[in-house]
Amino acid sequence: MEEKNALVEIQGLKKYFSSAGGINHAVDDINMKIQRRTTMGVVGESGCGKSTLGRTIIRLYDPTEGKILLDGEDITEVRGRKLRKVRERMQIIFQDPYSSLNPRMSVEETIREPLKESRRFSRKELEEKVDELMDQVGIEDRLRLSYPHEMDGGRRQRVGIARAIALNPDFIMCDEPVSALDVSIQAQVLNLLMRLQDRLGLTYMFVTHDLSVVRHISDNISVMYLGQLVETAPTRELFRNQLHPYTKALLSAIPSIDIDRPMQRVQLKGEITSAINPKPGCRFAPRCLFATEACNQPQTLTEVEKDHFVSCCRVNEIN
Amino acid sequence: MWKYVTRRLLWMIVTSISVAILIFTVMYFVPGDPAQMALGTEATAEELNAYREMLGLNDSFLVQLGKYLYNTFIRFDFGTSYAYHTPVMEEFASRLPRTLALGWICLIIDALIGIPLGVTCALHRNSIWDQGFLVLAMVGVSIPNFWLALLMVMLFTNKLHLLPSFGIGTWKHWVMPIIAGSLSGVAMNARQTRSAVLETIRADFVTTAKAKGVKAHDVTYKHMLPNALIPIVGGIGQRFGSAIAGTVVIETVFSFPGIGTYMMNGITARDYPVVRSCVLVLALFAAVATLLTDLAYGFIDPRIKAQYVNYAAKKRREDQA
Amino acid sequence: MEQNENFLQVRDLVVEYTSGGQVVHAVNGVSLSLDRGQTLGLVGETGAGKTTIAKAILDILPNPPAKVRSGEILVDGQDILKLSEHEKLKIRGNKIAMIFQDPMTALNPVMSVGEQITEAVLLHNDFTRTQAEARTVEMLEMVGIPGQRYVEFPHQFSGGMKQRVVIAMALACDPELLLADEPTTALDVTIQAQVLEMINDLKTKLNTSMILITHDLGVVAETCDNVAVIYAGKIVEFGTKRDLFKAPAHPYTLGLFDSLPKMDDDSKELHPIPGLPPDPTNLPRGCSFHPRCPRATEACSREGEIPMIELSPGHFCRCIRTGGNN
Amino acid sequence: MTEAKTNMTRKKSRKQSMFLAVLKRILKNPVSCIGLIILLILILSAVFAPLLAPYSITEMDYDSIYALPSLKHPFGCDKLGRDLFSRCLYGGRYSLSLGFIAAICGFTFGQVFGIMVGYAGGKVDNIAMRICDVLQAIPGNLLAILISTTLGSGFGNTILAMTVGGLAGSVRSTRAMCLKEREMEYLQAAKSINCSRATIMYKHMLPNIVAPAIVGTTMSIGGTIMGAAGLAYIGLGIQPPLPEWGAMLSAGREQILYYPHLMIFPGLCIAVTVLAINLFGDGLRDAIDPKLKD
Repeated sequence: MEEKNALVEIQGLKKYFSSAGGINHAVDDINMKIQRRTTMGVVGESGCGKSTLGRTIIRLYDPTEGKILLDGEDITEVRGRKLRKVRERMQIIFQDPYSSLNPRMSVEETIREPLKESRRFSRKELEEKVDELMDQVGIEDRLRLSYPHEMDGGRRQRVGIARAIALNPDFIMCDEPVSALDVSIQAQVLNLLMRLQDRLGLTYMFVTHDLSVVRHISDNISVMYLGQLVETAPTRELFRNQLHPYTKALLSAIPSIDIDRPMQRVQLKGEITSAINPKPGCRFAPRCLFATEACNQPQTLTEVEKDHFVSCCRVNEIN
Repeated sequence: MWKYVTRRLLWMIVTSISVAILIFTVMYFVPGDPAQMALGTEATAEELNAYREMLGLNDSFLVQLGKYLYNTFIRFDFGTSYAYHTPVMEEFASRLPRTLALGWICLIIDALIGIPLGVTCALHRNSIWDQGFLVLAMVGVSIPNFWLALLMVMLFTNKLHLLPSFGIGTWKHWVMPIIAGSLSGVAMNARQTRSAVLETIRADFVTTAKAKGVKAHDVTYKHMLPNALIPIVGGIGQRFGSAIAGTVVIETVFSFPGIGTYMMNGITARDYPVVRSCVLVLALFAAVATLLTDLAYGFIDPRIKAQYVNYAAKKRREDQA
Repeated sequence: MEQNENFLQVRDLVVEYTSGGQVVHAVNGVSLSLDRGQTLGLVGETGAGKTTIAKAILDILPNPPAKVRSGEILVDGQDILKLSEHEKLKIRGNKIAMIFQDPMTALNPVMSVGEQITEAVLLHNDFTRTQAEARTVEMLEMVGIPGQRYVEFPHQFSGGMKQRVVIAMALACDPELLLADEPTTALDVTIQAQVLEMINDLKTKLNTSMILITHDLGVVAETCDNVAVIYAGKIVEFGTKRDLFKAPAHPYTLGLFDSLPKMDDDSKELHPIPGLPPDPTNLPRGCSFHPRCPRATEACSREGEIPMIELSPGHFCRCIRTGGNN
Repeated sequence: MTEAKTNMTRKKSRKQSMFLAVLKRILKNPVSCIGLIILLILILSAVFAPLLAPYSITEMDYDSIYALPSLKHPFGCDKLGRDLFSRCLYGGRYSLSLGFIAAICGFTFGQVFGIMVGYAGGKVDNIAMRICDVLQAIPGNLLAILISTTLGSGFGNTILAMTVGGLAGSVRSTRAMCLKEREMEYLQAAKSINCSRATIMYKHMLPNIVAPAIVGTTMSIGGTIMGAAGLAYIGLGIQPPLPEWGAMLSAGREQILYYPHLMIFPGLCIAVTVLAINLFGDGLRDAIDPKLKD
């Protein structure tokens, strides 16, 4: 399996922003491989940089440092026509179905736009493609000329999905696509995303804070904390055996609907701090129950078990 | 906080110098010859030239500009009027206080009458009073102040013989200029206050206050109004500049001996030093007013105050990044 | 102590909004009861009328456009809707307090957090200012905020901290009933866990009753005694937590459970409820859920109220297709 | 083909219906409706002034010098015996066209540059804002006075003076709206599907910020007309013998004691025009953005 080239690979990726309080290390030295036709779930709390990571990978943001490889080809620095090609292959679905659609554009216009911008289709083909896409994501034809404010969140999100798959991308970065939706609608959209993955051979990076969703949809999961990767493993493995103290706390915090088996909760001290001008060393240490002197040294992501990477110097002592 | 104020003051100096350069350049291209205006059409070419030489008008543009800036900002000397042959500073000493007094009184009246009216309208929104007053306020905004001034002159001076129509001296001289100068401001303040208060009526924190059991009256004055005040203060600050400039027209109507009439006389007489100084001084006071409103923001809204405190630090970091 | 039973009773509450000339049927005949010290979970999707019920209990619905058409809200046998404004003010924040969903907007941005709590304390107690401030500091520390942060403003707090302030404010006057409207929805999971645990602890300590409004079944499972599932302004199922989670009966409740990705189940396909919640200005005839219901028959769309059926003692369901043997 | 055609008509009717919805909401509001009607009457009477005016504006009738309003001369006559009503009708041509042209210039400039500056951000934004600071340091009407002094009086110069006076403000407010809009994710989405900068700025952003700008511009027309009349009044704008309201008012003030009608009617024209525009603008704002109203 590992021999195969990953579709997306990032090496030492960094993205810094300057903000009111200082330099925000939103994404700090992240390595990741995403295999073709799989879903990489990225979880973490708000402000941990997961969304920035995704947007940097698809080149919406310019990375500060590091490399992004698409199919083995370095796309970190591509510009102009090459960048246009890259963007056709890497797409995004946004969290907020309200702000991610232009309120002045109808469903049809929104879906047609990427096709039009690619300048590959004739007028007639455009119409056919729009029909096909609407059918694919399950939007009724009567809504063709509707505007976003006339539709519910679920339908809007479907329009966003149609826009993303319009140009047959290989990779889609899903930025919390279901967290703004009600449970019943959320399930509809999740089913749609999984069906499209099978049918079109898509590769997803699925960013979310909802662990039950990520478990449902992902093959592999990466856990982020304040701009850094703390643990990454195949989904089953991660849910069976968490090694990083933050992952443990995060998973145990999910309220369970099983009323007979209440979770043994790992309480955390304090709140998430910020990634502005961070000190070297483990960023989780101030909240960690197991923190010692050694945690003030920079941590590295190491393979503890097969395919299971953890960034914690005390991993063997804790577990 | 003080760092922020200092920065703003420094920036104000830079702006003033830029404004001075702008005004000087614009005035430099004004058609008409001050010498001709001063000496009349009878003067010979030599006389004119000598006069120009005396005023320094024969120097190149840059030299003139340099001298002007040096005199204005280093020696605080606004020059001597071509027409009256008196130092501009001297005239300012008597005229400036009048114009500023007029401007400030108008502004205070705007706030004192406009804000309570606006709050009342918002609280009784969509009642007959509210709707009627809204239209009335619109009428108030739409009447040109110079016309209103003339109408008042017609009524109070010519018909009722109550108030003098020009000059200065007693309090009676102030009544009409103040009314003419503040009517539109009152109307605008009232309208803006109304919509600002309406905006906060639906705010979540107002619901919180109600859920706490706060009385309706206190909800309005302790929770809604302080928040609504933020855009209102901004509006007042924005209008200060135009209020001061608006006095130019009103002063002209009432022959009110302030900066406005001085400037208008200067324009007709091609009296460059007078016009330049008047515009500069008015601009300066507008800038001070803007600074004051920005600081008032900080007092009302702790979030903005926090920005001011962080301002210097943030700037520094931005420069590094 | 003799009034231990049915501390709060809501009977046939009907609330309507008028919006753009149309009548929005937000709450359509809701009846509830709650004992002292108990927690009731109100579960439903966006727009089901959960928040409207809570605001109606405090009588702080914006009027207009909202209006309580009919119904009674009895607290200790006293109908809140019939009280004078003055008497209502004494109940709000004192006997009944509310925690709002969005801590970011629920606090007055230009008032220090301490001042906002002190305001509530002073309103409902015969305290001097010093005493009230002391009480505020005590409350802040109870929710885990250092007392010296009294003078700080909301923007200086993180989301979780703000929610703690809101909770401190709600609990400041020892309310007998706490209405918690999605108190943790805006928070991260680890913070949610902290806040929920805190609410639970405080509630037990102060013997407060609580109505917890949420769309998250997990939160309900962890905190509530009884659960009411609400759909299109009506309660469709009511029972103890065990009833609801172990033997859900109403097709809508079943649909909600099927929509959830399970933590211990790897099946690929979820089973969402088809369709969308109904338009509250134009509710379907008969059972409001029938257009989306897999079990619906013609009888479901017939005119008339669907009655609540008691399936087992205390477990009610509003469905004519769900018999006692289902 | 036919299907495409019906689609096209459907689309057209939808765009139209959005416009109609706004219009409907304006007409529903009696106050703004009155404003619209008055404004239409004023515009029509200015356009058809040659047909409506009972006298020529230069025709001097020596028997009617300073004539008071009468059936023959509804607004009376001025010191040269010219019919004031006819002159007021023609005056509308100057004031209205001046107001609208200045507003459109300001609007266009403000939108184009405001969006550019707002979207570009960074250094461009910084420099542009500093320039605006300097321009805005001189209050708008003062700047207009200065420019009029320099350029001299006349129709074109007055337009220029009034436009320049408001430019900085309009660029700044467009920029502010851009900054707010820039947070919206649909712009990122547009970037991700390879829209060019120009497309993003003018196809995506512009339609979403243009509505409040249209309202603002409409509201500014009244102020511009008033400001231009003020310029004419102090002798810097459009000059007599052209029948501009402000200039007529200024000429009328000399005889305020005995012939107040010379100053009342032109002033009334200004006030009514400005009022009509403001009422309409107010209704337009409520119609375009209903949530602003209560």
